[in-house]
Amino acid sequence: MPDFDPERDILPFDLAASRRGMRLNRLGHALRDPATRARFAADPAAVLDAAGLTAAERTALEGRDWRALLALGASVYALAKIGGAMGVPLPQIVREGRG
Amino acid sequence: MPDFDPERDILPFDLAASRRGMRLNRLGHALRDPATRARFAADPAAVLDAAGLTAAERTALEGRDWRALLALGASVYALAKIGGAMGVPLPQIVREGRG
Amino acid sequence: MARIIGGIGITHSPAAIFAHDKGLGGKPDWAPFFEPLAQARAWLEAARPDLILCVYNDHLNHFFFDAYPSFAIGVADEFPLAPEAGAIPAFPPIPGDFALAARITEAMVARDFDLTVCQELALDHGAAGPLRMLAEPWPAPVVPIFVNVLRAPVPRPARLYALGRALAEAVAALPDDLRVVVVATGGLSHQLHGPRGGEINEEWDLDFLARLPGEGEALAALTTRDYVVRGGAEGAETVMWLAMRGALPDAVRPVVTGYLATGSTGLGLLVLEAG
Amino acid sequence: MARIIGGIGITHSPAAIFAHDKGLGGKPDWAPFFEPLAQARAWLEAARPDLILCVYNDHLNHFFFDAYPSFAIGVADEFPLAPEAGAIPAFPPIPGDFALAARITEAMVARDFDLTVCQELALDHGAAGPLRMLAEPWPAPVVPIFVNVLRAPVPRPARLYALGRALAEAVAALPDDLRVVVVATGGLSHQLHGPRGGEINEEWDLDFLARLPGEGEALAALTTRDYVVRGGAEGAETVMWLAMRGALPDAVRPVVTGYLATGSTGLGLLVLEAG
Ligand SMILES: [Fe+3]
Ligand SMILES: [Fe+3]
Repeated sequence: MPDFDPERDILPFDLAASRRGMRLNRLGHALRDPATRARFAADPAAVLDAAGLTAAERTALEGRDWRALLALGASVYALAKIGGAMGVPLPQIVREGRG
Repeated sequence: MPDFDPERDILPFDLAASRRGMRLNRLGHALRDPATRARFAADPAAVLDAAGLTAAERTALEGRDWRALLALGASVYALAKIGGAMGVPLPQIVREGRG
Repeated sequence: MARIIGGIGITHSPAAIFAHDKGLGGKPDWAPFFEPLAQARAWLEAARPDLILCVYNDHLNHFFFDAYPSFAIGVADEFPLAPEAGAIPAFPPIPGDFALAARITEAMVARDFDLTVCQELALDHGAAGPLRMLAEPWPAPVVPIFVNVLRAPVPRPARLYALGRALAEAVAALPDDLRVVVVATGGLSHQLHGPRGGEINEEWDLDFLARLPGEGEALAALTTRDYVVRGGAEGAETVMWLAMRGALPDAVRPVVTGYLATGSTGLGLLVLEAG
Repeated sequence: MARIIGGIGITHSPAAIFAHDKGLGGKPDWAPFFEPLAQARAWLEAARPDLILCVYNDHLNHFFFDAYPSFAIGVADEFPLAPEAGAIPAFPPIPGDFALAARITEAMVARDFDLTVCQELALDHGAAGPLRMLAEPWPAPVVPIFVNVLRAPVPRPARLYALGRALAEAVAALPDDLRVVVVATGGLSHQLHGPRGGEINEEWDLDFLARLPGEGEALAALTTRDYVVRGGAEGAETVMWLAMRGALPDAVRPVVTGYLATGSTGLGLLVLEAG
């Protein structure tokens, strides 16, 4: 297998991404907690409303557009938790995220 | 002025003290917040109950025994906030703490 | 004098942990990882450690970006498991040792390691998974040492190796005649996002496993970018194994080596015995 | 090329901040501190800084012992004031500069400083007090750099000096032609608890102020215990001034020196100009 090319193959998760993705990553971090996950299961829109997402973030999230979410600054580990709350396991996110 | 003698004059605030004083220091940290201070002003016993203090901590605190509180692991900066909530300014704590 | 008697590098891949937790390790598909794992468990049991240092990373299950440490150390008598999203069942807390962790912290700060000191720390699968794959119940208290491998800038590979060297000095300065094992978790290659998500670099993984015992310093001289290019963005967490190697003396004996490329991760295992 | 044009060491004593906030600085009692402070304000205004690095410590108003960093850096566009207990009125947030702080963080981590990176950080009087004593409104965005001086083990004095050296390199690597001032806060001698609570060591304070310009390395070679013995347990926070001195070139000109022993604290002020 040839090496990964960071510029072509990898969206680096750096401070700029971390700043962009603060709302999405906070949502992911909150969803590690069973109580937040239960609230999300009962009423996903309420949890998303409280997360204060931008329109672009909300659209990408509701469309399960993992590539867009990464570009918006989501950490893949936040996506894993958001996906988990939506019933999408990480391997599926990896597969669908190939674009 | 001669130098301070750490062994005689100073209670070092180290990890052992930090462990001992966790409840008192958490109370001090909470009291930096105006809402907690307001709750304390209205009903100090309720805030102290919620802090889960030991009997020795509670006694020292209600007796404003600053030296005992330091020996119990309180950081002087936690004491400043606890004292502040009780209406005791830091200079008075310093003075009374001389023992 | 306390001393480090050995080190273990081990993946914290959720797939491997899940297989372990569900008792799937006996299936033939999993044998290339779980047979060496059984040897590692036997080695650890025979080693009778008094203390385990666990160098690991969290995956947004405890720390958040409001305050994200480069290095953190758990100084507590007990570490609960992080409330991790997903199907991980409840496990009992992991025992710590406040006094020993405090001494190690003092020695590390005296050596210019700018640790964030955590009197409360919940451990996610990055630490708790490998620990229970290796032994259950815990054979010794654990001092968890967290590393940022998640968001750039991350500590240099050479800094991880130096962390290990300093941990060895810190252990040597402990008052008691303790037997200490260093466990480093993570890797090997995996890339979880982007056009090449799911790819594994088996050649690099096997090269790393073969070279770590004898060429630790050379591997520590690579850049973070080298690790990302070879092992993928998420696989670059493998740098934590350098801390384990750095903590051991120059002369080590590899006693267990295991590797299985499965799912999206190269599952690696390496047990090094000091001396 | 960006460069550090000067440094300021300044007490963050609540008494001094309170006197400033209440407009008591003109009273004769306060003149030995507030007259030099007026000169420092004039110097800072004339210096036209583009960026201020502020090395400070928090006093349990933001960080807690669940996760207490050795060094932390604020990487954000704005820092609110910590909800500090007491009579401190509300002040507007302090402006930051995310992009510059991120570059400095990258340079510092590459130099093996294990920073905790804070995308959210509330500043208490340790940073916010001196900053508003020196200028209001803020003449430039601030990058706050937190130091643990509160609970042992704390970073060695030599580590603080090295932090300053590394900050100078980090600034030199910034892309733009920026004028940068380093502010270090805290001290001088004070002891807030125990049988000698309230004592000040004026001789040591004046010695420190006199020697910092030309003998920074010698002062950095002292131990933490030396600082505690001379300046008191809380006064040992003065080590943060070593980071300011370390950030400046060998050749500096002291342009303002102020000192007033009052209340329970030796209030110190020192402005050093590079070159
Ligand atoms: Fe991982
Ligand atoms: Fe202070």
